[in-house]
Amino acid sequence: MVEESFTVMDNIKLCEGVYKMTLMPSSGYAQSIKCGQFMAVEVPCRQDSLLKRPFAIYNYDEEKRQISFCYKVVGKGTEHLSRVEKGQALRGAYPLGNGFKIDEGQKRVILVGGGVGIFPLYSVFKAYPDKVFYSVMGFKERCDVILTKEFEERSSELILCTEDGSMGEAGFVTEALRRNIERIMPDLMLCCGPRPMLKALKDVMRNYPHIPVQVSIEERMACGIGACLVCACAVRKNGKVVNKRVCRDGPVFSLYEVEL
Amino acid sequence: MVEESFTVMDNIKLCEGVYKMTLMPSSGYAQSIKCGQFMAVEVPCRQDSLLKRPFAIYNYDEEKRQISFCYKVVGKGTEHLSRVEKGQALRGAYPLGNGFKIDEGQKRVILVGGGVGIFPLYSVFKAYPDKVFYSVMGFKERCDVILTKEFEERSSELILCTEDGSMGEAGFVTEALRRNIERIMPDLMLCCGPRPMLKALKDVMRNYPHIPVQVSIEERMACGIGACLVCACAVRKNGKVVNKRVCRDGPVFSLYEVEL
Amino acid sequence: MANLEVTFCGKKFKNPVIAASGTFGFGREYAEVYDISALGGIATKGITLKRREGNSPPRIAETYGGILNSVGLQNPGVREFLEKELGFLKSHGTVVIVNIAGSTEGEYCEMARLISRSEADMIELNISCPNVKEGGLTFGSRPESIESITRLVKASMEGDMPLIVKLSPNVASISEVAVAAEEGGADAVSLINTITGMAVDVRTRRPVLANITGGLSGPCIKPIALRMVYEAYRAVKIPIIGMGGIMTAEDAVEFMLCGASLVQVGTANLIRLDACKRIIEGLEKYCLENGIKDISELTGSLITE
Amino acid sequence: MANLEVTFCGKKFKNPVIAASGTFGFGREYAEVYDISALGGIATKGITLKRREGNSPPRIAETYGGILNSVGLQNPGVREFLEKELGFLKSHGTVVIVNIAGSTEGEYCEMARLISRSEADMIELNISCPNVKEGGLTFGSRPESIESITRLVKASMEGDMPLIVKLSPNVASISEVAVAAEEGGADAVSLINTITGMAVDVRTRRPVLANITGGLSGPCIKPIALRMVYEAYRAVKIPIIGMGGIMTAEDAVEFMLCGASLVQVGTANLIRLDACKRIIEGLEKYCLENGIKDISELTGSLITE
Ligand SMILES: Cc1cc2nc3c(=O)[nH]c(=O)nc-3n(C[C@H](O)[C@H](O)[C@H](O)COP(=O)(O)OP(=O)(O)OC[C@H]3O[C@@H](n4cnc5c(N)ncnc54)[C@H](O)[C@@H]3O)c2cc1C
Ligand SMILES: Cc1cc2nc3c(=O)[nH]c(=O)nc-3n(C[C@H](O)[C@H](O)[C@H](O)COP(=O)(O)OP(=O)(O)OC[C@H]3O[C@@H](n4cnc5c(N)ncnc54)[C@H](O)[C@@H]3O)c2cc1C
Ligand SMILES: Cc1cc2nc3c(=O)[nH]c(=O)nc-3n(C[C@H](O)[C@H](O)[C@H](O)COP(=O)(O)O)c2cc1C
Ligand SMILES: Cc1cc2nc3c(=O)[nH]c(=O)nc-3n(C[C@H](O)[C@H](O)[C@H](O)COP(=O)(O)O)c2cc1C
Ligand code: FES
Ligand code: FES
Repeated sequence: MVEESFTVMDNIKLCEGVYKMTLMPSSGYAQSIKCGQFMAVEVPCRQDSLLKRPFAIYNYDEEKRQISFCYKVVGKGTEHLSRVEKGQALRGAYPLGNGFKIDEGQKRVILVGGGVGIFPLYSVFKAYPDKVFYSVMGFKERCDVILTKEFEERSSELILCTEDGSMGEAGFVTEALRRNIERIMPDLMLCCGPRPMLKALKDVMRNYPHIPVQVSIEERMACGIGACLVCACAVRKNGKVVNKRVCRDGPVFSLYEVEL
Repeated sequence: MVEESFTVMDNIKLCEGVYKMTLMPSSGYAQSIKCGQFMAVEVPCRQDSLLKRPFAIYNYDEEKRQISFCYKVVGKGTEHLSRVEKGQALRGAYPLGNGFKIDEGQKRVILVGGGVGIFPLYSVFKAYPDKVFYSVMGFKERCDVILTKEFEERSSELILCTEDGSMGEAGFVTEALRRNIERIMPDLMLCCGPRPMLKALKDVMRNYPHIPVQVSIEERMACGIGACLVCACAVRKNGKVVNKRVCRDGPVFSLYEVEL
Repeated sequence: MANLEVTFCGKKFKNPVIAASGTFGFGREYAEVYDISALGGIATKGITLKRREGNSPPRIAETYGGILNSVGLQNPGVREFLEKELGFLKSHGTVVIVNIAGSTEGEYCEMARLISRSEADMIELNISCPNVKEGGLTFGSRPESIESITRLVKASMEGDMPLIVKLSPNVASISEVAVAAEEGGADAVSLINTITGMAVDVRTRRPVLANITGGLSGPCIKPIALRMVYEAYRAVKIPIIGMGGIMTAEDAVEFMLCGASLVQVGTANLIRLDACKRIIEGLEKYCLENGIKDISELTGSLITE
Repeated sequence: MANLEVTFCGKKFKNPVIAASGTFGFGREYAEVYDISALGGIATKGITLKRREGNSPPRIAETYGGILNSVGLQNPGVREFLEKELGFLKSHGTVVIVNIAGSTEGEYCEMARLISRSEADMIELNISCPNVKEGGLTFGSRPESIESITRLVKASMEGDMPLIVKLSPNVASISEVAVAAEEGGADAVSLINTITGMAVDVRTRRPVLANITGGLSGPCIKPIALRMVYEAYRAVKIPIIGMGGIMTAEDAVEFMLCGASLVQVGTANLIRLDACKRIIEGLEKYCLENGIKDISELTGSLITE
């Protein structure tokens, strides 16, 4: 867990409003990163965006010592980031959070991602090269569809869907999941997406209580390291609801524990 | 008096810590500018520098529609400006203030400038091509000396001095003036420099009460147009002291009126 | 097109945007920059009974996201204002609000009487000034003195000119002082005035302002101002003019959602000369994009479950 | 080298920089980022008698030059703190200040007694919490209640642990409340706590925070905090801990010039994890460059003619 300056190696557009940024830590020192962890990036020239923005670590190239994340422009901070140029310096803290964890016995792993929720999932391929992956990716419409090639290459099957049916199967990703889960019957599900999707997912998974589901949760953050208690997420444990820190106790929780 | 966006045509270093910036109004529309007027420039990327910074208009090229000012880096805002690059956009308001005024009968005009105080003086050459100018310029040391060629070309005599004697005459500009004024005996004096210099000047001029002296005053500003009353300068008129607005009633006042 | 017009204390404002007191002079300078008849209203620089020269410079300091000013009510006095400035202001067909400040109750009342006889539209009572009788404590810091000064001023006004009381944020409870103004007979309240602050120059080890302290304004105070408008709205029935750090149309909408019927724009004018005009244009756009037919719908419509 | 050590209420601080309550947890997380024994002191997250889960998210909003938080005192309760966290904190050889909050006088006193028996160094009384007895008005808004709570807490403490009263800025007169704390027997005051504020999302037309209002902190409040420290310094004889928007060593110096003997750094930790460390290094540099032999020389040395 360090905070340091990075050099922007690349900041490319993946599709309208979605970018991929690649950074190199200026210390040259490499941190060990677990899949599903995130980094927090300072917004340059920030009058009303003092806080760092959290982004899932999309890829980490240990050899080149380059770390990348993908992001969607949704507000002031991401807007600023999208205008950052190659060669600029950015501060950031990494690696943060707990990450996904796949046990020895879990061989068949299904990844379920909605929209920008697919980003944290990509890092598991590299971290667990021996597993068999199935990817279910959902987007609003054709023009939002991204990174399918990257996921396809590393999955034994990719199910793509768009809400308006303009590409892949038509409808919500959770419905595509419902149609395919019996057939795939994974040992573990890893998932990330907006709250409504997670709620629908809970409903779909009601019939498969034996399949563990790990979800990566989003909440607004300040420190990013677990000290300020700003990023609360209500988690039910042994019947009691307690507030956990998304940045430290998460961002990955069991779907069955988090109060959505 | 307009506020608009400008394109930075140039931002060159004149000497250590002193720069000249050339701007082109993006409207293409040309304002008529009087010598000694100033402009107010917004500081880009400004969290703690919301207000525009006032700078004397150094030169105005009507044909090219380019306006330039020279500035010394003394704080946050000027530091930022010094890092602005060619092609960037900057907002600014201009032309502001009253400016210097030379009457018909005033033929021999002496310009007295201390340090960055020389900048507002340069614009009078162009505005009054028929006058005979004498320039007295003072700097701290050799490495601060700037724009002497520009002033020399347009003056029938240039007296240069540095406080440490490393170039030109040794000592304060006001002392050089004292030694030369009898000989030159100008019809009018235009002057700009730090407060202590203006005080010394008042002392030198005590013996020549018939020579009118116009001084360009500096004060911290907000609106720059005369509405907020932030830039007060105490001026004595008919025995009464009233607060005048440097940005509108000035920046040029009679030396004998301003309370220093 | 959306209706931006707001009727407030019986006066018609073309739109909810008023140039705030002290940042717009008497309109003359801004009139050279753009057509100020576009404004909903103009609040004048604070007027006192007698001419005042104000404080010594430096009168301005910059802070993170704001400015501190210590102008100290430099103004020509109420009589010269009425004679030489009011006519110009009125000629633009925008609502003219005369901001007044006194150091005794008598001063306030005399000014209010003179102005109530003029063609000005409204009076805004600046009660953030030190009260000489109470040993320098401002009129605006205690509910009892707010109620009493409001009542006295209201009583000394002739005709039916509305009286706005401008609240100081330097209080323990803004709802308490808003209620005090209402009980004193104010037709409306405006808030917030500047927050007392200070800046220090570590190089010289001196305060930046000659006056040591000054009034903080600008975007940095917006969260405080919004909260106070929200609280005041739930405490009083009279309408509210909201201000404090409004830079954009969105900021203005935020104040209206929290309960403001009108807004004032101060510091923004100093940063961008055409700020008010841009905010008005932005409000038009906001209404269009959000299907708002009448901008007054926004007032108090914050959703809090 | 300059002497950065400060003796404050009989306690030795290596340097005047304390990590402010609520932004540094119990030190564990920052200890993974840098060696926190470099700090002058650490003020813990606000502790309550019983465990608290705090408010619903979102608990944070960004504003111009600041942040609003509504964490709502999430903490494990005083007993678990003393058992599981205090030891770790104490192991770093830095002064440990336990920040406590209660909703009744009894709660405050019980906590103070328990802590005064522990190896903690000081107690910081957070009186910005709503007082259930007074119907939600905070303990910190009225001088009388500040004096009484200070006296009661002081009386319930065993041994000679110093008591710091942390003042709320949401008051009409900071000198009045500082004097009240002094008269109640406080050994020191710290100021300022956060200023109540609010942020609105114009898109959803809702408050950004689930709790509607929150506490404003960060560089935007520095001018207000500096002014309050300056006023408090002239009103009381007990020493002062200054805070509010300190981001750099220069900011810390400004607070000391205005009268603070020590400073706390809050929001800056969230923005740059090593903020406190950098500020300490910056203070060393400032002293060197300005020929200051003992940093305490700075306290109250503002030149005002
Ligand atoms: C652990 C974690 C990992 C994330 N990974 C990614 C990622 O890989 N790619 C990606 O595009 N986004 C990711 N996000 C979301 C991302 O952090 C936000 O979109 C970003 O911070 C918004 O910044 P902004 O300044 O553009 O938005 P703002 O202008 O601050 O706000 C715009 C909107 O974004 C929402 N928002 C703001 N901050 C957050 C936040 N921290 N979490 C969720 N929503 C927020 C607000 O509710 C608001 O509606 C992640 C969030 C978390 C907590
Ligand atoms: C009418 C007028 C014309 C000017 N012309 C020129 C010019 O041609 N070239 C030039 O280099 N400078 C000129 N100045 C001064 C220039 O405006 C300031 O140096 C500049 O605003 C400082 O900005 P900053 O952000 O770098 O300084 P800050 O960080 O704001 O302050 C640094 C120091 O500069 C001083 N300062 C700040 N603002 C002003 C101000 N408005 N006037 C005087 N001192 C100030 C402060 O007292 C402080 O000590 C002029 C000022 C005026 C009023
Ligand atoms: C330079 C300046 C002068 C001001 N003078 C007055 C005044 O004379 N009377 C008054 O009631 N308010 C005065 N104010 C306060 C503003 O009207 C307004 O209440 C405050 O600045 C908050 O709004 P803002 O953040 O939009 O500026 C002044 C503000 C500034 C910046
Ligand atoms: C996230 C957060 C949590 C806080 N929690 C507490 C707290 O529990 N007790 C307390 O007395 N102050 C608390 N504060 C206030 C700070 O200690 C400090 O007084 C305030 O933030 C001003 O300083 P700053 O601008 O440096 O942050 C908190 C502040 C923040 C930002
Ligand atoms: S962001 Fe500070 S605890 Fe999670
Ligand atoms: S800067 Fe506003 S009146 Fe001069």
